[in-house]
Amino acid sequence: QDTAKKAEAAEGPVTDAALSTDARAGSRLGLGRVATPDEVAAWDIDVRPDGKGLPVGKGTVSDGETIFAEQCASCHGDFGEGRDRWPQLAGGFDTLTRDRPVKTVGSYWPYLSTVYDYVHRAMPFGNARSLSNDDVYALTAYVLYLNDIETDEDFELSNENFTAVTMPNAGTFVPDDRAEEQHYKDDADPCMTDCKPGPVKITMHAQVLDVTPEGGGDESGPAGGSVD
Amino acid sequence: QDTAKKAEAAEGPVTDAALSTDARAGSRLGLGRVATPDEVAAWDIDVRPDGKGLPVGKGTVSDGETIFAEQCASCHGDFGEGRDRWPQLAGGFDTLTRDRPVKTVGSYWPYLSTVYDYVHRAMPFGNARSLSNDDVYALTAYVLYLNDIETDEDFELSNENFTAVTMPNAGTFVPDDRAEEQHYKDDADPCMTDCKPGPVKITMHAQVLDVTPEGGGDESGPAGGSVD
Amino acid sequence: GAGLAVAAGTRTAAAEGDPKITELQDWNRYLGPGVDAAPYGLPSEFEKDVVRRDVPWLTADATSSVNFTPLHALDGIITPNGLCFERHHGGVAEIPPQDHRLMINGLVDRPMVFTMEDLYRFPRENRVYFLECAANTGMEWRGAQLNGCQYTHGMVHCVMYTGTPLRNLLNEAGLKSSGKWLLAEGADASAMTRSIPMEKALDDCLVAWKMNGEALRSEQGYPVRLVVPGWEGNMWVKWLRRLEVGDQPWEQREETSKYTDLLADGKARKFTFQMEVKSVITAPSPQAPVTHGKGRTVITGLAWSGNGTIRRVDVSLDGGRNWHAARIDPQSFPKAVHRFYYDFDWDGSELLLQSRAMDEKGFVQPTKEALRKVRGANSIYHNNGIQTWHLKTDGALENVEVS
Amino acid sequence: GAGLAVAAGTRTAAAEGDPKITELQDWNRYLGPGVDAAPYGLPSEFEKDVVRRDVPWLTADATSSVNFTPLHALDGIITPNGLCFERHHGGVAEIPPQDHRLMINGLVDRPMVFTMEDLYRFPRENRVYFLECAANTGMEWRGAQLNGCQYTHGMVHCVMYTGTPLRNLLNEAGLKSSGKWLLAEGADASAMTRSIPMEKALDDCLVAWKMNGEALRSEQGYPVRLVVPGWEGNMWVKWLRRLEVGDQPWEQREETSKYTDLLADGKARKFTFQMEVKSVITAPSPQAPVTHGKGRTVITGLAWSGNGTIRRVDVSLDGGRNWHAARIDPQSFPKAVHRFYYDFDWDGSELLLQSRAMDEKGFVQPTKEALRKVRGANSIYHNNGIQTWHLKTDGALENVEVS
Ligand code: HEC
Ligand code: HEC
Ligand SMILES: [Ca+2]
Ligand SMILES: [Ca+2]
Ligand SMILES: [Ca+2]
Ligand SMILES: [Ca+2]
Ligand SMILES: [Ca+2]
Ligand SMILES: [Ca+2]
Ligand SMILES: [Co+2]
Ligand SMILES: [Co+2]
Repeated sequence: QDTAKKAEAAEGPVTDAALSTDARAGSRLGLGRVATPDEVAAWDIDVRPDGKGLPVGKGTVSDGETIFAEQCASCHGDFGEGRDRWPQLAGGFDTLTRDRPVKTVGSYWPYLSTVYDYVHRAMPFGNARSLSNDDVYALTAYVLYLNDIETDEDFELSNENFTAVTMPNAGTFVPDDRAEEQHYKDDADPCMTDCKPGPVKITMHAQVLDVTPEGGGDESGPAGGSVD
Repeated sequence: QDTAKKAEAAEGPVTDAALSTDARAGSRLGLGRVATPDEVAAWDIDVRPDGKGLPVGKGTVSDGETIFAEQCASCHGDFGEGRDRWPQLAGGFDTLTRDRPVKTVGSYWPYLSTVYDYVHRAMPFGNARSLSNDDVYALTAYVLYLNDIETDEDFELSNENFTAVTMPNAGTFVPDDRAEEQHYKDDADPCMTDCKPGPVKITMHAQVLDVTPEGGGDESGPAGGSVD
Repeated sequence: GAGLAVAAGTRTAAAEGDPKITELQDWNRYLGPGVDAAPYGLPSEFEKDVVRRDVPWLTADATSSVNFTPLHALDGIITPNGLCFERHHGGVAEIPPQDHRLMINGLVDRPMVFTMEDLYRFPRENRVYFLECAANTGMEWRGAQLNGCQYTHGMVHCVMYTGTPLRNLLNEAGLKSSGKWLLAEGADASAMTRSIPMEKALDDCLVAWKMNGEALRSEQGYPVRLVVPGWEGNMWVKWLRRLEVGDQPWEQREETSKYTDLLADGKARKFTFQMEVKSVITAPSPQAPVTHGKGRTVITGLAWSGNGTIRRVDVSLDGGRNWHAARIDPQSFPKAVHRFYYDFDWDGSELLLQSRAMDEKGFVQPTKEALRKVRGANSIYHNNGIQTWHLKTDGALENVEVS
Repeated sequence: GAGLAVAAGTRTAAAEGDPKITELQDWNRYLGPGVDAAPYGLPSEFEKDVVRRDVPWLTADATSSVNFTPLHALDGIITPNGLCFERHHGGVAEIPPQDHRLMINGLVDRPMVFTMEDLYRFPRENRVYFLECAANTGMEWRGAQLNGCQYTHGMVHCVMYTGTPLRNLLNEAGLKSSGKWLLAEGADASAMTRSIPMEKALDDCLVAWKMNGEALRSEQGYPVRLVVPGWEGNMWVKWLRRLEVGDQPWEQREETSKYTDLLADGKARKFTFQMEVKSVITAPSPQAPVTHGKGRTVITGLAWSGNGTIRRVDVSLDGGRNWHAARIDPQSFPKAVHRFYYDFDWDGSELLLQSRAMDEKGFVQPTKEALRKVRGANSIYHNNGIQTWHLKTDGALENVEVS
């Protein structure tokens, strides 16, 4: 059998031709269709910190209080304190450096636009997109009020004055510099032998044993932590 | 960030160490345990053409006829002709070069040992390993009789005379020489352009259309072919 | 084939827009099932047609039969475990792993017995391999028969196996130098057996207990099967319970009555272990018609060879007169399927689609005519001929043979 | 942990032998189910414990929660689709593919709408990638918490995706040069959104509609999701319905309230997209005790990095005092998980098992202490610290922290 010879005679491998195109200058494939203005309007609901995306509308703190009591308080509590494990929306100031930080709209969120955007797209949980623009302005105003960022019940939030609101924790977010952490810089050639002075000791055991439901262990909750 | 430098400093890739051992000379890992003679005897049921593996035993054609009628004929037919699509065990002589070859123990099988081995390990279908050694000798003798290889109803097959039987189609099996086929030798640099003289014509359409059960097509059976 | 000709890229929506966009959809408003709903997940209900299918009239009974992988609906190179075709000769054995044993006997220093727990202690490898039944495409020897890629080519699948090299087990028993062949035996109701040359057994065979990360499926031999890379699927003995070392082959039923390839002159090839270079266009194909009309069209398919990797796949639109190099997706492995693509603009005319693979050793997939010329039409096994799909103007496709 | 000390290789059976061998078993005698029994196959009933599991008290409701992949029971690098962990914020959206649309708007020459049929006509790629939730191992920042690898590390999976490069879609709309960021939005009840730098979008992101060969599972975004290789799972927007091009990030809820990493001084890192080098021993581990007693033991685990491939994994048996190079299984890919093994003879004494990965850029997995030193214990996200399992003399294991 002349396999070797044949292999030689045959052409080289066909490389994975770069079929995909340069998105900034490529020629189009002619797939899909142009979206209509109504379609874009229906889905383009995002709101940015600079106010881009805010619809025309307005609502007061007291309007918001009414809606919140009806549609939000069952989960988030009358004062945004959070029932059971549903999210807490207010308070937690000065807890960010503590052992159990309480991250709320007031204590943590850097931008008000995120409140408008998120409540409008995802709340009330289980009946998303059911609120009018004015409802969302009112609820956003009320969440500011719950967090003492606005203290006047008659305060009216609108697309006009929206970007004038500054959030307490704005400006404390820093860029990703994990790659500069010292342990990464140190570890290019990690230790292999006798890396610790003496025998290693156990300093802590798992807090939640037998986490599997059928394990029959402690399922009441952990000492701390959260998945998000 | 000094990523490049670090990459340089780091050790090269750890190769996939050949952890597996040389089966002819390797050192043992010490796993598993030695099998007992009873265990080997219980499972070592295979029979080879040279008679290796045949147990002591015997059975006549007429013994076999009785068992076959009771335990085999419902599928394979009284004369090994095969009912419905169950396998045919006898006949088909001189069909191997025809359009629809009928491959049976008589027309095709090169070794009698395969009959003993297979019937013993797998038949009757649905109640395997229920036959005694003598039953299997008798059934094997009967299958020879159905194929006119033995013509005497009193013929007794046993471990003594087993290897003396020669099968009609013995010696027609040849080694695998597919790699030597001319089309493989020709095709080291296959044609890319104008490989056929004129426009290509359809010479045959699928015989069985809409084969999917819900297709509503012809499900009664194909023009030919088999999955094994 | 409900082909609908729409000029690509020029479609416009009514001015007010598509209601699927302008109207709020339920899934955008109401909550779906939670994370406790599906401990072991299943495909979407909208994919319920993507299943293994059998052809009842092919065999006397479903317990010794075959079903087929829906190749026309799949992509990439990994076959999901639930869609790996099944072939068994006594139904699916359902074996409690704690009751399973693997014995090695014959020409060894000491016969051995292993439990599954023992096997898990051997060094492991993970390897992606195709498994093709030697009878795949076997119905097509006499000409176009079954109208669907699932049926013509669906006895191939490709998964990642976890196991230990077979040689490691043989080493525990201590191979005698007279050992030239290995008999592998299953624990199912057919007690499936095949003879394997020792050279292959010591080369790249695995004794495997996982596929695609999880335990083998029962249909594929749970708790443990043999993996015989590049060789015909029947040898990959499932529910593996015994390995006997011998000095000659056993000439078992599956290597004499079956899995021998009858030639036109009445002779039959035996021990045709290796799977040859092969490819097929999986879509478009009879079960996957072109529904978008003319314009940009993706042809995709699979290519594989028991010799190792696929070096090249060509695609023809005109029944093999002219060929175009297809793009082979780079993430594949030796003796695994390779995914290929050929993107082109369909002008809406009738086409005869073919693919032709070449492997790393230079073997080129033959035409069916070339195969029949040397092998006749009675081989049943090892039909690796070039497949033709007839694409019609309405987008429907049919399995055909061509001049 | 029912560890049973049995001297390896010296076990003998009673003279008459093991009844599992000497007595005929039902599966060796009676037929099992046929090929029509399971059109879409499922794992053996003996594997019923290998499932995704959730921890009800972690969240208020199962519709905005997480379940975990049973890493301790898997091997190789492919996660079966049915076991890929789930994380969603409004339950699983169940969307008929014919009703799904993908829009591109913002800083493009023309806003576009694509149906699924349109997407299937783009050139395709198949790529194996890990997807890790940024909150994987997040419970462990304050010390050992959950007693099982499934819970501490089970928010990672690895499958082969089929889709088209995101840049191909953007090209159809025509990217304006002012476009620096991309907003990806889902069609589910949370209308999930994330901002993605354009450089990444044009690099290796895919718009994918298949996983492991078959359609995406609903839990993973059927009919179409974003694939953002090496970056945190939350960005891989599921049920993808819209891509907006902009000149700055959107500061959405999932990139401000969530997925920002609070440091000890009250500052928080934002846009921490990349997943760092990480590894974990998946077995033995608390849910996968050593049941065979002393002797030959297989340690196995996974390693991965958003930087690309894993160059090296070390294993320690003594809590990080001494390290041994593990064997990395060769069949893997950049930004996919890598499978490693370390085979050794266990003397039956207590051990502290650890693994430490190094990626192709030379980044080495840090200790938890090193991480806490710079990040504090409130980060929630991006805990890639070295995990310790305490192996006890009876073969049971526990999640511990060490000096
Ligand atoms: C049925 C329970 C429920 C109701 C009613 C509800 N929410 Fe929520 N809310 C949630 C849950 C659950 C989340 C977290 C969702 C997630 O991340 O998956 C949430 C999140 C939020 C957040 C973000 C919290 C954070 O820290 O990121 C805000 C703001 C919010 N809700 C406001 C509202 C408002 C305003 C309403 C009423 C219009 C409302 N919610 C009604 C359950 C509820
Ligand atoms: C219920 C149906 C049935 C019964 C009863 C049955 N068989 Fe079979 N037999 C089969 C089937 C089905 C096969 C093919 C099995 C396969 O390949 O999966 C077969 C195969 C065979 C073969 C091999 C045929 C070939 O061409 O390879 C022989 C020989 C055979 N049977 C002998 C017997 C004998 C002897 C008995 C009685 C002791 C018996 N059978 C009882 C169904 C049956
Ligand atoms: Ca916008
Ligand atoms: Ca034997
Ligand atoms: Ca649950
Ligand atoms: Ca050829
Ligand atoms: Ca059926
Ligand atoms: Ca480090
Ligand atoms: Co063969
Ligand atoms: Co992050």
